[in-house]
Amino acid sequence: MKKLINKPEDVVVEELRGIAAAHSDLVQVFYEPNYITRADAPIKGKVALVSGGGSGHEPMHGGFVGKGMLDAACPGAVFTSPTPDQMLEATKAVNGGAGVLHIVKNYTGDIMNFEMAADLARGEGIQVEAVVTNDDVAVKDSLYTAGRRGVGVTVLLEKIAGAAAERGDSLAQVKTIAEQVNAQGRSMGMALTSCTVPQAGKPTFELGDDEMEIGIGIHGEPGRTRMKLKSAHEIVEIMATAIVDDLPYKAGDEVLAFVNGMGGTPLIELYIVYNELYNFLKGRGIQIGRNLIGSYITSLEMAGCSLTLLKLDDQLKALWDAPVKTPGMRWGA
Amino acid sequence: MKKLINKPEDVVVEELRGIAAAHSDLVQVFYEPNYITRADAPIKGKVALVSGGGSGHEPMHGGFVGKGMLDAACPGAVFTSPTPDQMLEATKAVNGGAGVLHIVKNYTGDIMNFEMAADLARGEGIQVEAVVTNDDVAVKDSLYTAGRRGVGVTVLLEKIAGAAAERGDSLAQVKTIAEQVNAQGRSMGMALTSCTVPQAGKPTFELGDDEMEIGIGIHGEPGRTRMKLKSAHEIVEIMATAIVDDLPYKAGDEVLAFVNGMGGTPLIELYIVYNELYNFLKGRGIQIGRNLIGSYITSLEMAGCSLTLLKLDDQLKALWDAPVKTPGMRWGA
Amino acid sequence: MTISRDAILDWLKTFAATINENAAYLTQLDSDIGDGDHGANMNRGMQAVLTTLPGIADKDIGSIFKTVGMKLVSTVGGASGPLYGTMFMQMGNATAGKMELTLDDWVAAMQAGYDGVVMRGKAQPGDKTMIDALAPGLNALKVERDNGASIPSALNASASAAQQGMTATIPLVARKGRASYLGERSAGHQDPGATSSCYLLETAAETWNMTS
Amino acid sequence: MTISRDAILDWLKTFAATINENAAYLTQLDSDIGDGDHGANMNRGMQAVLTTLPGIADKDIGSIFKTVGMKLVSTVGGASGPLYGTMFMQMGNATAGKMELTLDDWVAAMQAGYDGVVMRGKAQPGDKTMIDALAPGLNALKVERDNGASIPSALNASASAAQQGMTATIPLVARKGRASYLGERSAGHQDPGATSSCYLLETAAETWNMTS
Ligand SMILES: Nc1ncnc2c1ncn2[C@@H]1O[C@H](COP(=O)(O)OP(=O)(O)O)[C@@H](O)[C@H]1O
Ligand SMILES: Nc1ncnc2c1ncn2[C@@H]1O[C@H](COP(=O)(O)OP(=O)(O)O)[C@@H](O)[C@H]1O
Ligand SMILES: [Mg+2]
Ligand SMILES: [Mg+2]
Ligand SMILES: [Mg+2]
Ligand SMILES: [Mg+2]
Repeated sequence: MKKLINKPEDVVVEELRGIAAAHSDLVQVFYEPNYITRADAPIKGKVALVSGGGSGHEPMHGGFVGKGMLDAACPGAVFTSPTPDQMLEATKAVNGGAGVLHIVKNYTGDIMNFEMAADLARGEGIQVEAVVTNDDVAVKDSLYTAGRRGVGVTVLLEKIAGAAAERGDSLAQVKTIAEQVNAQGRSMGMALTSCTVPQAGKPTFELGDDEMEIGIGIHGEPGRTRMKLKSAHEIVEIMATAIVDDLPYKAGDEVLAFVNGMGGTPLIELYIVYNELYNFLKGRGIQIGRNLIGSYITSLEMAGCSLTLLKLDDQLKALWDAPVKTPGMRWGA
Repeated sequence: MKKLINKPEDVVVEELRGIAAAHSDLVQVFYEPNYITRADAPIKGKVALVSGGGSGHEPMHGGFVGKGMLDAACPGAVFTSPTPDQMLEATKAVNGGAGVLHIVKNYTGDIMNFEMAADLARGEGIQVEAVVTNDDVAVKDSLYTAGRRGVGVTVLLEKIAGAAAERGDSLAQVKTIAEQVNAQGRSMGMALTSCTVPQAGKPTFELGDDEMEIGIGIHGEPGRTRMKLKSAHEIVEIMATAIVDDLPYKAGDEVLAFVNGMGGTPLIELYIVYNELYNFLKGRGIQIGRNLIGSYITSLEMAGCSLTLLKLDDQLKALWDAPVKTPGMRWGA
Repeated sequence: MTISRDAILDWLKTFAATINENAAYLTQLDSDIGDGDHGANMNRGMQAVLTTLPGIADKDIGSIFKTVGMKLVSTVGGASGPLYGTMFMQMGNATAGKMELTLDDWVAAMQAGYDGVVMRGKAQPGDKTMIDALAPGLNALKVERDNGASIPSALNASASAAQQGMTATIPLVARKGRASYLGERSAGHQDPGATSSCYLLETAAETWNMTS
Repeated sequence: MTISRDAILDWLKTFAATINENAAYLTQLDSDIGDGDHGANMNRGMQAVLTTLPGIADKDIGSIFKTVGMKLVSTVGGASGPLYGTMFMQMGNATAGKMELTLDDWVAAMQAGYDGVVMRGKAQPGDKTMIDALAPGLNALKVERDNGASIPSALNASASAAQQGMTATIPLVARKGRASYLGERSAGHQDPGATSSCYLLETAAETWNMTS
């Protein structure tokens, strides 16, 4: 295992110390239980957004705390959803009296831990709602399974719902917008290499030199199919077709196109992928109204990428463009 | 070789097409010869900044073109400095009548190609000056060698000199500030893994599972020493000591601390490294006044990091904080 | 014959030791069809439980179980944290005030714990989860109890039923938890949570059959 | 006996073919002590030169060399682009207007090219660069010319001197170019630029000794 770390068991807390040392102007970091809040939290009268999940997906979620995005993030152990006491403390810390929205990715652990936290917070008189992201088209959706995973749409949702809360929307309104983003967004991911969970010490899965995994999640889980390595053109064709056909996205639609690196993928490759996605969507008459290119929801050092499309309307565009000032995403401020 | 690409020989042009498709609001991309300019270039009366170098270091330099930073960037083949005709065309395209500053990293090829371009541009009546970055303390400086490499300081210089040009400084003033940044900045890098040049098809060097290279450059060159893998704490100790002792940086100094990922390093590790650097500098009485954490000057998919320190004063801080709006660095706009 | 409070404490320690010894194995199972953290998760939780035990060793069994459950909830995270946490908290409710457990008490505790896991995780037997070790384990306990068996024989039957249940997860296609994302590819691998749950019942039999 | 314009064109084609065949080898040498692109750089440049040749085949040798030099400058990049480009441009200056070259003309061209490389790159013999193949190659040419040797014998002497110079770079510690960053670690590896420069003189001997 080759990582820039000290002890595997200290990875999360040392990362948090690094964030605290680097960004004290934007965020405040709390320990035991671990959570990160906006430096100026709680903001009276503003709906507060709390997200969280396992660590290893940086900058998500801690890097998205700040003006115009999240009020708090709860980092769990690597790839392990945080515990209810973290979400409870974070929820209490950022509650400004207008209610708190929990943004939860659809994983059994995340759902259960956030549910327990919400129950506890409600018990303390805080109004809590939750929105669950489940945008991964690689997973067959079914009533009898855990359903689809929440992946790339989570990043877009946190930005857009964060802007809605910032402009003063009510809890119900912010929740409605968040649900709209989830409903209009779809994603799919692929891996060229596995990642290595620090405490496991070896790669989660083994891939041949000429193989790739299609349909991976963000926790180093193997995907739906393993196949021979293909060109960027073919890879985008496979993933974008699955995404576009699922909603479906139609000619004339305007979308936000998000090309995400999994942590070990250099930007040069993401631009090559974006070029392919641009051509693919052009071929289908779908227009890219906004884009995001970079490593925003990662799986440690995994090489690979994910594609996310979000159908846009004027309101979503305005909320996307609104100022945001966080360690991991910043514009207009 | 596992990369998200099509043909190795098309990597650069397809990356450029991706940039053009993604950021037409910020930049304009030209082909044959290849260069990228600000969308609003040339800007009458403003000193123009032109940089360039081999591709594979993304977002540098193309990602730094835009308001408050570079006016143009010239991407060469992967790890190969661009050719004089690229710099000449770029220089002509962004010249707003107040002169053009070439920002050149100290490599034999970059120096020679930029010199030829400057001669040609001067022949066409354009006032051209050049600043050369050479901040890599891993290389022994000597009159009889090619001297030190230009690495991390280049990013900081492009931001700071870009802000000086944007506020209306003259060519001589911008050049003086750029030279000050280079003189007050030092860097060092290390690698956990090699990178693979697309057209070479295999790793530039081989490293054992328990080995790392200290003192690497940004072109996949091997470093000064190979050693057993160490903890983040020890790695930072080695590199930061070399940097701090070189200038030297002293107790009471205020610095900009830049922790840079080499392309395949996830953000979680960079924050752990930042935490170590923060503690190291605290131990020496050096205060971090500003910071930058992320993958800004990369070596394709290499895993590893570099550290850069820049001694600050009030003017440099103000120029650092000034608005910047480029694909790869953005704040205040 | 009953299960004393000390025997309960011994069991928790033995379970913690077993998890610790098998953490890498549980993580390996979870790497195959999950995200490679089940061993680390359970180990983090049970090590935290161990630090809590001295402070509650003089409490009743119900309080001990509840404290264990709360500790697991606040230290494990992931899917197993709320599931094991809820299980112990419900076992605590079912044994409130007791200083020792009869076989009936243990069956009631296990039933409450099992119901808690189902309530929390909404899995069915056959979904390839910890339920697939717990359900047969609980069932064997009840059958033995109804047949008037001794505690050791009931515990042994429950442990070996859990073990069979654990092994029987191998061919299953997962319908719950992270392994469900793999679809058909989840078949052919043993479920990590069923494995740790099997340890739970095995260590109970092992510890109490020696001490009781 | 002279070197005809057609022989010059043949040489350029043979040099391009040799670079193409040995591109991977040159890149490997450059990976060891540089950045692994010398083969790709030279190949990109010489392939571009090949496409230019038909359009200038009826020009004088000076114009052909100048065009080759400019093409290399605008397509190769890196260190080798300006160096090889300058070399050919200076060779072009030295042979302006000529339709064939005597041995004296070739020596003068090589001298001009060599001076251009030194002017541009400021390297000395022994710095572990292409200079270390070119300098002995040029020197051997001059010695042969002064001794009144035939063109074939002069070319052969120059090629084998270049080859010795190339091999002699192996033990050297680089003082110029990218390999200098490696310090002592650059010793024990053959310089890629010296290798491509050796090909340049070898293919000249090879081509012209057959055709002239
Ligand atoms: N809905 C559920 N009901 C019961 N058990 C479940 C459920 N979902 C997952 N599990 C159990 O949890 C185990 C995984 O635990 P763990 O790896 O610690 O959490 P995570 O899946 O969040 O990484 C699975 O092997 C399975 O036995
Ligand atoms: N200053 C110099 N003078 C002469 N030759 C040089 C000089 N610097 C480098 N070279 C030659 O250039 C070769 C490397 O060329 P290449 O790999 O194409 O460029 P780069 O080093 O920019 O990647 C070296 O092997 C060396 O022979
Ligand atoms: Mg997990
Ligand atoms: Mg090069
Ligand atoms: Mg798991
Ligand atoms: Mg090279």
